[in-house]
Amino acid sequence: MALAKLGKIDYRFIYAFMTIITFIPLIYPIGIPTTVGDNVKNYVNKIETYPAGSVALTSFSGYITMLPDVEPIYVATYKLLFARGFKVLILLTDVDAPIVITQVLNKAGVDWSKEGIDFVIFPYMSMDEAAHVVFTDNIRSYFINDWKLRSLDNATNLPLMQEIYDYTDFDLVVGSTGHVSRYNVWCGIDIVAWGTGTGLLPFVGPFYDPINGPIYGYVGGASQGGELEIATGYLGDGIKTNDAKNLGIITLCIIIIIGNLSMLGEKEGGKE
Amino acid sequence: MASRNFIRRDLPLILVALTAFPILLNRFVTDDLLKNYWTTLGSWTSYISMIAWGLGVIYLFNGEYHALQMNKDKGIVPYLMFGILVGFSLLLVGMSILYADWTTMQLGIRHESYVWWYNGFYGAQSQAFYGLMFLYLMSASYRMLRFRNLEASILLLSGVIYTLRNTPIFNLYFPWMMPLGEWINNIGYTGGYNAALICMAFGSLLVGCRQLLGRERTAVEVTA
Amino acid sequence: MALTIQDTMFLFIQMFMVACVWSYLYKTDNIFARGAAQIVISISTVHYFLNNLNRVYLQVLIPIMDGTRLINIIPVLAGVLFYTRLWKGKGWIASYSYSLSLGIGMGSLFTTYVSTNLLNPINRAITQVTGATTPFDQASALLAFIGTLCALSYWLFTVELKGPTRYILVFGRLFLMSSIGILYAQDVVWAQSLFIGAADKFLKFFRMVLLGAVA
Amino acid sequence: MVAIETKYWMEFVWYVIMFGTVYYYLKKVERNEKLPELRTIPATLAIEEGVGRALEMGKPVHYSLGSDGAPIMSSSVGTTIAALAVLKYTTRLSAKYGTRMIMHLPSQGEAIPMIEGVIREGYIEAGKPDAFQRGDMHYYGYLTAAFSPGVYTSFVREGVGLFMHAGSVITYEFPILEAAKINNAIVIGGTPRWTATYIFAMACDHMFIGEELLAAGAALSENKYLTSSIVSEEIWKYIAVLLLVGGLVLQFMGIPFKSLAGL
Repeated sequence: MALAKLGKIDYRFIYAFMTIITFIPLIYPIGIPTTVGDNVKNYVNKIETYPAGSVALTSFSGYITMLPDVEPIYVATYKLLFARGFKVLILLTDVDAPIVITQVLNKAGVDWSKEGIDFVIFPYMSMDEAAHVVFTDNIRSYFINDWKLRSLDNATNLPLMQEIYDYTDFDLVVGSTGHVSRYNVWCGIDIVAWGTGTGLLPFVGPFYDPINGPIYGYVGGASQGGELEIATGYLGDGIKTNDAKNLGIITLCIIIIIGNLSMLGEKEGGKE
Repeated sequence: MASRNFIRRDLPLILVALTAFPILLNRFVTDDLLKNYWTTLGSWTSYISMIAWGLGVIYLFNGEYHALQMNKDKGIVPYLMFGILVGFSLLLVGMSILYADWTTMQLGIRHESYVWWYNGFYGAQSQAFYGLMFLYLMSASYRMLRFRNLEASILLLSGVIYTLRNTPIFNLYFPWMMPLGEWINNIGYTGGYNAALICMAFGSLLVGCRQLLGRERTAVEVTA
Repeated sequence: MALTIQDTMFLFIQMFMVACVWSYLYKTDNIFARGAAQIVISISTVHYFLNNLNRVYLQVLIPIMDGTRLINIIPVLAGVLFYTRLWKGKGWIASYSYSLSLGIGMGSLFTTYVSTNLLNPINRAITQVTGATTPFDQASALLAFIGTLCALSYWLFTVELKGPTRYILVFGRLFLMSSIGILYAQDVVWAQSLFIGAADKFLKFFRMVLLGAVA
Repeated sequence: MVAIETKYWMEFVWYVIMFGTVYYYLKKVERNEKLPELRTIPATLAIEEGVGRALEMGKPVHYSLGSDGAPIMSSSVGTTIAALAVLKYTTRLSAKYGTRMIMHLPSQGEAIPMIEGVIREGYIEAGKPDAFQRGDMHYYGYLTAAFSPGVYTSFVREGVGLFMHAGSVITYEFPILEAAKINNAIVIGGTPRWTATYIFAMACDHMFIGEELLAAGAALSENKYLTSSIVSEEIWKYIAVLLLVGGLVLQFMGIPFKSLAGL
């Protein structure tokens, strides 16, 4: 009978228990070591195969709510892209993105005087699939200017854009969520994928093939941000929260076990 | 009556089909005209949805005002809530105008003061709301993830094993967790997912067929 | 480096907002949580509205006014017609606008779904088997293939599987369940990251303001 | 220059099969020929039960399509239309029983007129056009971060007897399902978006699994033309099975089926 009582725990106890468990490693870091998965290694390797001067389109969702999940990935990726000499196009796909991109690029240590030469940021517009297709087919039929309202044809301010017209000018797409399949279907460009765990991981599986593509590697939120930081060597926020993640999952297992024990108790009680 | 039905019901249905068919044709025929048609419509989607967004604002305030009227007798709380909503909205509008750059006609929504309010109130709170999902998943796992029968057991095992595979510490101390998790992902997940995807495609395409043949009338108003 | 008043306020607001949201967990009907919800709804609606307003002006209206893209008048008209919904008895006029939108949606639906959601999974299911190299992989892939076939039977609406054929459905459902389990697992760790993010914001105030630690 | 794109021939064949079969069965209905019986989708039965219980409890019915659950200009439009058909059915039932129905609008502004149209039609079909109140349509802004707290508040403020959550749902909406459960509501929901199916498995009393929601829209309409199309869809499924099995066998026999079919 005692076991059966386990099934009637007030949810608030579970919430409080979990919150305390999460707080402990945030206050006193334990330092549980981390391993880097193959998908993350492939992500870094693929980016590193391109020569300096290659053009990468980064589809930046930058939803402010998701930042704890993805900010480490964004920062480490931009550091890596700029260190490898990529020319980077930044497509803002979320309403918060214009605000977030500034924070992220600052954290990545970007030289803003190189805007227009090394990187270009497009303005934010709400984009459905059809809009993505238009954008890849002809950038100028979708955007007239960049996010600071400078015309895309202005050679003084945006020299980078003078060589880029459509998807044939991209060498690599760093894409997120469902856009990935879109770029694959319409353009067949090489893709590495980044994004929140839930917005990326369920979609990426079918397209992921480190040898033939179209997705050569991916980093999907959660703990993988920390893995990317280790793989690239740019250590940041991602690695700090790993302890809390480990302890949280152990607690989850304990909660599930308690739930099952209570079911066992109820069955025993039923027999009596 | 007949002409009324035609204008209210049939003409919109025809418009749907007329808009869609050139897009389908564009898939199989390479033609500049068709392509231009598709790319023009593609950029229109963004414009239409941006313009229509104002409706949301109207429904928001209308809905909240209605709720205030319904809950008038419940003391000061409903008034306070409505006040917070209106006050904050005005604050943001005010700031966007105050910090606007009128030479380029850009509203001040990227100004650092605006961003300060945005990040402080919206950023923290929306993250906390999403974070609640984790705690709610805990209570739901406690309630639902049990070895009740074979199906529930499979759900539980796939879920737990893959969760552990995603957790750094388990990968380190139980290296077999990674390949096992991947196996379940490749076999169990893909097996079910493929079937679900195919059927979902069929279901959606069926709705599409009915719509284009003029039989799906859910979206058109006849009587109102 | 000492914190400015502005920074302290910022940290306090973040901490307070997180606390407001968490108060839901203790009691669903409480004034803090409701107030916090009103704030987030207000910001979410108004910020997006301002953003769109500005973008429509810059991207759509200016090209109309300077005559470079007069054709933009059509989407503007379509967008404005949506508002006829608000007038009594004139709501049906909006159906022209959403018919245009539905038409675009239908075009996207057919051109996307047949290729990505229908032919792609078929291709993938076959490739998984033919592309496997080791006997173990081949056996596993074949299992997934059979799983797909069986799972398809769940969505048959005219046939009721009875007798021995029932086991096709039983086997298929196991795959569906396994698939659902994996989806759960992918989300748990993601949701946890956000929870930790919020917890970190909550603690940051105490660490930086009350204990004077450096970020 | 006009040129025919031959590499997509398989897609074209599918188009022909799809439109052909649907048209064929529509004609059959017109000729009053007998069609196979459809099995009942369990969750559809639960809707009436749920509305009844909400009435008993004296609490409203809440309906939501999801925080960005009504895309009409993207490929998910099929789901939107099917979910609207379920909405119309629920509205009709609520109007019939006299239960208040609260609609939580998705963030797509362009879908709002359509949703209101569907709800109005539902009330008119039930013979109570005056029962419609626009104020019971609540809007919460951009995506889930505002949607979830908005729906929570509504649960707390108005109470909840039945919560229907069906449409292009994303996983982030799990907390509102759990909140409805904590507030003792009956929760019914589902989505064809497979990636979000698990949230319903975890928190719902009755759920539409995958395509069931898309079929439910037609099945609930009691319109013979719509139900007949589900029969034609069954044929597509058999063809898909044939393609799967046949493709695999041919591939093993050394015939390059995949490249022939343009897969």
